[in-house]
Amino acid sequence: MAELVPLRTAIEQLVRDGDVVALEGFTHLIPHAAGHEVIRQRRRDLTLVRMTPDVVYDQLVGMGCARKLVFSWGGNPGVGSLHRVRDAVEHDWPRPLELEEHSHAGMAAAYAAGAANLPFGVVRGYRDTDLASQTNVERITCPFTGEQLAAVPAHRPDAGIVHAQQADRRGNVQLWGITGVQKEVVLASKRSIVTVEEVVDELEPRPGAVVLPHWVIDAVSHVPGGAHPSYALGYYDRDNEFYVRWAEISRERDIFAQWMEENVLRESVLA
Amino acid sequence: MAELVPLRTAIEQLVRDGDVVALEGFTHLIPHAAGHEVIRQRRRDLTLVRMTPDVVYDQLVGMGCARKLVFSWGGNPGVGSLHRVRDAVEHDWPRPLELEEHSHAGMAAAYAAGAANLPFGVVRGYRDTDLASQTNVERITCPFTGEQLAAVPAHRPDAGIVHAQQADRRGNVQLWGITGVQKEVVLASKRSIVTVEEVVDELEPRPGAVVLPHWVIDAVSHVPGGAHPSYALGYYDRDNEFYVRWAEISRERDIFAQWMEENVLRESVLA
Amino acid sequence: MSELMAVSAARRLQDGEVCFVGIGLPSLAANLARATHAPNCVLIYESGTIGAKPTELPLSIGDGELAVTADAVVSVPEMFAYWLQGERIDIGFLGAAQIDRHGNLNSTVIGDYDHPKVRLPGGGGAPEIATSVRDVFVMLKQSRRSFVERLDFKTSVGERVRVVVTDLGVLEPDGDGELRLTHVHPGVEPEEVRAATAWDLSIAEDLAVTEAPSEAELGALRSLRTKGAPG
Amino acid sequence: MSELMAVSAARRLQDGEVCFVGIGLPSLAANLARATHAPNCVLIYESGTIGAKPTELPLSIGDGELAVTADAVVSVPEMFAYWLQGERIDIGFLGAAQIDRHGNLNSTVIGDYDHPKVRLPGGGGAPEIATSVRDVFVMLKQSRRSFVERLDFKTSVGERVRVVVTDLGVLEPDGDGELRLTHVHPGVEPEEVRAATAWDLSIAEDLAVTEAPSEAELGALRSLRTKGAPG
Repeated sequence: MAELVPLRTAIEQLVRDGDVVALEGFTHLIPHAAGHEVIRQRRRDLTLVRMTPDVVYDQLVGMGCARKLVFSWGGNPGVGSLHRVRDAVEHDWPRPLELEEHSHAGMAAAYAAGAANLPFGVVRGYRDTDLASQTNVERITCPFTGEQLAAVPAHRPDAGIVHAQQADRRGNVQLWGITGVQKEVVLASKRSIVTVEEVVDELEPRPGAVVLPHWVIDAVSHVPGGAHPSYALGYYDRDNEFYVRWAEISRERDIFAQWMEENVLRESVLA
Repeated sequence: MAELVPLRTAIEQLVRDGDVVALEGFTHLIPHAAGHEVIRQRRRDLTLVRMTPDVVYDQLVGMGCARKLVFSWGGNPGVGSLHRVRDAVEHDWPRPLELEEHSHAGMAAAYAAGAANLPFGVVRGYRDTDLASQTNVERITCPFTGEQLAAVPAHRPDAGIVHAQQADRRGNVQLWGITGVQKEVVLASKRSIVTVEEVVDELEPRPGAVVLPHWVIDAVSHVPGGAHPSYALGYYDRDNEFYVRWAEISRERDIFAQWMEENVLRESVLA
Repeated sequence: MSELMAVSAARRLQDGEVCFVGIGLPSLAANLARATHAPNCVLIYESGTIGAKPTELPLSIGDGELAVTADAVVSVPEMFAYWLQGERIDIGFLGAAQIDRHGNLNSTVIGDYDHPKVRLPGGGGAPEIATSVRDVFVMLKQSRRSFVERLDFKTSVGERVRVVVTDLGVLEPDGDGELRLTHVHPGVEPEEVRAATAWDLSIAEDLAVTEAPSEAELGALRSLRTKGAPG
Repeated sequence: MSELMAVSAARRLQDGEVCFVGIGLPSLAANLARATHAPNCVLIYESGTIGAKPTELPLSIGDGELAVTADAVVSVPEMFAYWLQGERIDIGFLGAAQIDRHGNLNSTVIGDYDHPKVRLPGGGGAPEIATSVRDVFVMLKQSRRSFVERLDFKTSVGERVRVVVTDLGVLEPDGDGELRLTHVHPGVEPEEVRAATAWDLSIAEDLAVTEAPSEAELGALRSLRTKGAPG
């Protein structure tokens, strides 16, 4: 049953040290503000799950929140590498980062299986690649045709966090544009948080929108700008400059640490 | 690549004797007119697939078009039995009808698997019931947890037929209201036909709508009223009177045959 | 008597519960609860409508009004995978042609499966509703033909059946999961209910009499029914 | 040279083909085709947009304009299950850090997987694009570091690779599935291409020279690029 609570409260109550946490957003509506709150609350030993980890995951990893990353494509979209993730993988700084790497198809099927309360998803994939031997998949045989397929274990995060455009006062949520895997993440997770641009009296149905009823969400937090610097269709465009700048900020450990101190750790919680 | 063709042409070219055919519509937007055209063209030995076979399947079975029915709930919704289906099952009239019976969950998973080009779908179902031993499912073991689940073979109909509200002139289709399994049927089928209420210049995006691009459809036919007596949201409501009357029409073989002669076989093809 | 069945079932719904409803009595009961003590009950119809708020009782789960008034409409595969199998539903309503003492149900055939005396509509959503919702409510009229010693076919299992509302009274499982009579409707004798049951029906020590419908319930029921509800 | 790469790839798209495109060169090539000889090409971005018609080249597949101009937007699980795995896509574009003579690609690591010299972004959609689309188009710059004898990691298989467009020329598989040089770009010598390839590159007997971009292509390219395209 969704309660409208400040973001600080939502993260305090629903994200715990050692949790498996998915902050999702397929290159759109990325819950940056929620990630920053996780950093401010100094969560540790998280297993971070995401199809497309980008800047906010680079920040979480660089600040030492994570012990493991489960993903399918990690980069700064249109710019290049995630320097903090690379530093963790290549040089164990600030701590070693274990990787569990999938294809997009495998990650998507794992979320869908989690949402459907199944222990695994099935894809015709991972075939003849080196990925199969490095990751957590198993062969499964079709009992009707004998075909060999890949089974991926379902994602069932302890906490799932997404950003949406709107909630109503009861906590029903609507998001639109590129809706990615957000429905699946909320339904697959044991606990869920949605940050929203706006709280409205009534959700007006929109083409292509995903509506999540309040009774499948644990907390809704009103955080205008909560996806910045990523997109929130209808509210703001991507801050492309920032993505380019991030390459410079994140390259050196000192500059990164100072930037985080000034821009994330000291930031007052507005919502 | 969808072509806009008369319904007669679409059925002539795309539905063949012996085919596995799904005319779907989950109690809404049921493609009655297309079913009547199949009857007029005297197709034989069809395997008919549908979650909720109702009046139009009663007609197809009673006219001897089908040798097998794959389904999960067969009845006249809100009224009672399908007398023609019962006569075929209980007394082999006009010919024996083989049944392959599933649960709704199994049928839905089978269509989704077909759309996803997988040979089977997985459900936590059919457990401890007598259905499991009568139908076509197999146990499958989760390679991660050891849990036993049910595998259902994918539906891959030879022909899938649905009704929608609108198409544009290129054959892109939009349907809304209760959209059921229609997307899955079109994507799972080798050949597909969509009948539509209206052909418009431009599809206007609508909340909750399903859009099927023209390049996944083989034929679009303009058949106003093509779902009558079922619902077509935005165009007409269900003809409840007819559903009640059908119980009377269908109870006796003679009355049924006469009604079909007068109302279906002699009907000129308008579209 | 179907009025009293609807009232008895409706009273057992808590406000805010998420209910998977079919057409007929379950839809009547759930909408009655919404119109009286449980305005925040969430109605889900298996056709894909989540949070439907019909002003008239639908004759079919395909009624467009269910979609138009819903909080969200999802595809049928999603409904069964994410919402039902996902165990997000509190209450599921089932009917049947036969029930046994453990709440197992038959809605498939009377007689032998391959050569049935009566071919019934089949399970539909019932097999998975019975194992995926928190509590199953069963509603059916009571007779020796329907309350049987042995089912002709087991369509769904009874392990989550919490209450069986009939035209004579209410049955609930005891500690061993065997249904026993816990309420009789006004004017019904326990022996009458036993006579309408093919197994040796136990009667609860604290057997109660169903409270007659209140003015509010009757008023709500009437306004729901006059809009074209079946049976 | 990336202009010529985009032009070479765009020319190989037939009107009406359904293309799975990523950001950067593939998006440039597919939109160039749409703007010139193949106006009915269908652009699908893996973020879920089907039939996107961007007026400006997006910097990210998350760009809202892709959703706003699309014929349909679907969820990411549906995109990968029904549309990609469903084998509805004609052409898929891939890039990589390394390619071998059979068109197998590496976009995962340079060096050992557990102790990599360079940790690359990873496969993303590539492993299944490579086995689900009809024809794979690869676009990458050619050097001995990228055109290798042996991949450090096999991210995707080459069996459906039909063409590799580089900054020096075009490679296509011969009858045995080994890539050979079929085109050089204007001013490029075959030996230059061989020198930029770590394996012993075969050269087609009918080696051709890429036709220089036409006025129409250059115009379309410029109008696409001036709107903010990368690289």
